[in-house]
Amino acid sequence: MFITVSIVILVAIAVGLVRAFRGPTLYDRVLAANMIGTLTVLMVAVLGFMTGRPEFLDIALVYVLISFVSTIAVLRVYASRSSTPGNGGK
Amino acid sequence: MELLLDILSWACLLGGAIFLLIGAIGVLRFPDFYTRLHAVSVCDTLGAGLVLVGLMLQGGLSLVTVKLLLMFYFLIFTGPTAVHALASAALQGKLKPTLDEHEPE
Amino acid sequence: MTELLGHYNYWIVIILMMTGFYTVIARPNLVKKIIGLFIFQTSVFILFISMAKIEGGTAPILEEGISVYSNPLPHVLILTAIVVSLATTALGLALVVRIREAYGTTNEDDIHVQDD
Amino acid sequence: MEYLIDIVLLGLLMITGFAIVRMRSLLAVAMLTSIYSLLSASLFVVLDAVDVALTEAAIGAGISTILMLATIALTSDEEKAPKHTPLLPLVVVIATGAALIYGTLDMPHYGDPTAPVHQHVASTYLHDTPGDIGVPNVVTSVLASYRGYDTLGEVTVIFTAGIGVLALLGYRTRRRNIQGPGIRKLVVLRVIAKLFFPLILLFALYVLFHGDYGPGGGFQAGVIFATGFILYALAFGLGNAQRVIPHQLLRIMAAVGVLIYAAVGIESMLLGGKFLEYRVLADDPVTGQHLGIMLIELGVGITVTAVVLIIYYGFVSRRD
Repeated sequence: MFITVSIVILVAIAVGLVRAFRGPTLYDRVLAANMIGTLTVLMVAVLGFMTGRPEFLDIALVYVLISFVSTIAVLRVYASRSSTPGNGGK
Repeated sequence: MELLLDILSWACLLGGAIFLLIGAIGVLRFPDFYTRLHAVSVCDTLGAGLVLVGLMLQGGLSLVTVKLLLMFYFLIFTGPTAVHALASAALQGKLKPTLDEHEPE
Repeated sequence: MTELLGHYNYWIVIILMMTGFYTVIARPNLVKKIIGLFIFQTSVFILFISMAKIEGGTAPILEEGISVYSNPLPHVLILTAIVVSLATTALGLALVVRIREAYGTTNEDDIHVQDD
Repeated sequence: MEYLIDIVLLGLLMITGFAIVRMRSLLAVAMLTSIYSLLSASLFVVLDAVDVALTEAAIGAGISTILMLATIALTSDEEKAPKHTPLLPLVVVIATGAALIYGTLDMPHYGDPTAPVHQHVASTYLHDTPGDIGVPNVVTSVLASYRGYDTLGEVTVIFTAGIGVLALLGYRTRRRNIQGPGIRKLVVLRVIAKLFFPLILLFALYVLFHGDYGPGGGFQAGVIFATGFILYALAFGLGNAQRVIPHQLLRIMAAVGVLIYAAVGIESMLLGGKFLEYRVLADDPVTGQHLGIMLIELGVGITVTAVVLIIYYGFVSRRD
């Protein structure tokens, strides 16, 4: 059962990667990265149960925080770039 | 009782997996960024939530379940916040049409 | 088949390593070079951790009733290597920022033109 | 079953690597690097390296990506096409790769328990840790106790990197806050950041002091701590973050952490042991080991937090 769930998660990650490669805007890529972050969290949690050692959920918790902070960081950078004239987007 | 819990947890896990898949397909197939946001929200809340509830039922009353609850709490706040920040940043970006057609390739 | 699977990890690691190597030597953009270095470093981490894995083993955190653990020593080495990779990446990026301020570009070709 | 996940994850990593090389927009590349790092971190979980996975996620996907983004903000997003045809590099790369793949053919199979790597010290560490040190996490016991010298060197490297970035980028205190237009109206983000900031710090403390029993330790905790402050700086601006944790304090903290580590070593010498021989620190050897590991993890955590924040402040305060 855990196997089915983890295969589904892997498929979803692959689909998210396709979106991250295709874009077309940067926002799409950030969105895909955010989704992959969530999926990785779930996969780590499921993996813990699958290998019979679910006490390693700390890793998944760190992933949640990190993917959140890096999403915010990229938006912050992008916003400040596009506001400075001559330096921002094309 | 044991069996009931197992069945419940499998149902939750399976439901969560289906929602994750639906969300992923949506991210791939939807035509533009704002519609894709909806698909990701399905993943972030319903899919992740159901999977975590399924795991909690497996974990029983232990530290594992507390950590899963904490994860649930984090995800339920960070997911929508990130998507909201993304949507709002994109909206402000769209005011400049050049950003809209930003083709990184 | 086992021959194929037995070295699969190492081969992918080498492909990743070469991807990073190619980025470092063929791309003129300095930030891209650092990212190439990052890919290279990560592939080395995966190589070490793949070697540490023992079939049927589990994470090296001792617990009653488990007898086979994966090798903890490469984990320790790589843990510290990741921290060092942060140090090198940060220093490299700081240098890139200074180069950009001095030359107005992060493109290696343009820097060479200005130097000549 | 784990094989399948391993194979799929490595395949995804490879595709991501190729995409990183091919893409020209550096912001997109930075996003992909973050994904790449997350994927490799989950691969580490599959390969049983839980401590490494924690570190890679916090450092690779978190801090490194944030630093790359900060650099791209200071430089430019466009990557120009190379002037030369990449034929020579391609030949070099393919030749090196072929040689390396030829080399792997002699390597023991993946997962082989009789491989030479597993024959020497590793089994000793696994066998002796419960009696000598008494912590369940063997990675922590090797890192902090058996190979304590190495880790002292590691912390010094981090400290040096902090000094290096400080020397290269300098530092400017910022009185007023400059708000990007994308964030100014984001009340939601500020509320959430306020809600999460204490939780992240609490969780970092948990990772720091739970490192003996589960995945975690000083390096990871330090990075998570710093991530909390970075989230604060992202939501409320650098000026406000500097009011919370000023730069002078960080410079002191960076040095204090290394000093705590070295002081534990000297203390154990004064008590009649060797440098970093923790068992003399208390009456009972195992208690001494616990005390020593806890103290040096604390030192590592303090230094890593301070240095990561010094680096982050350096990059961000460079703008304008």
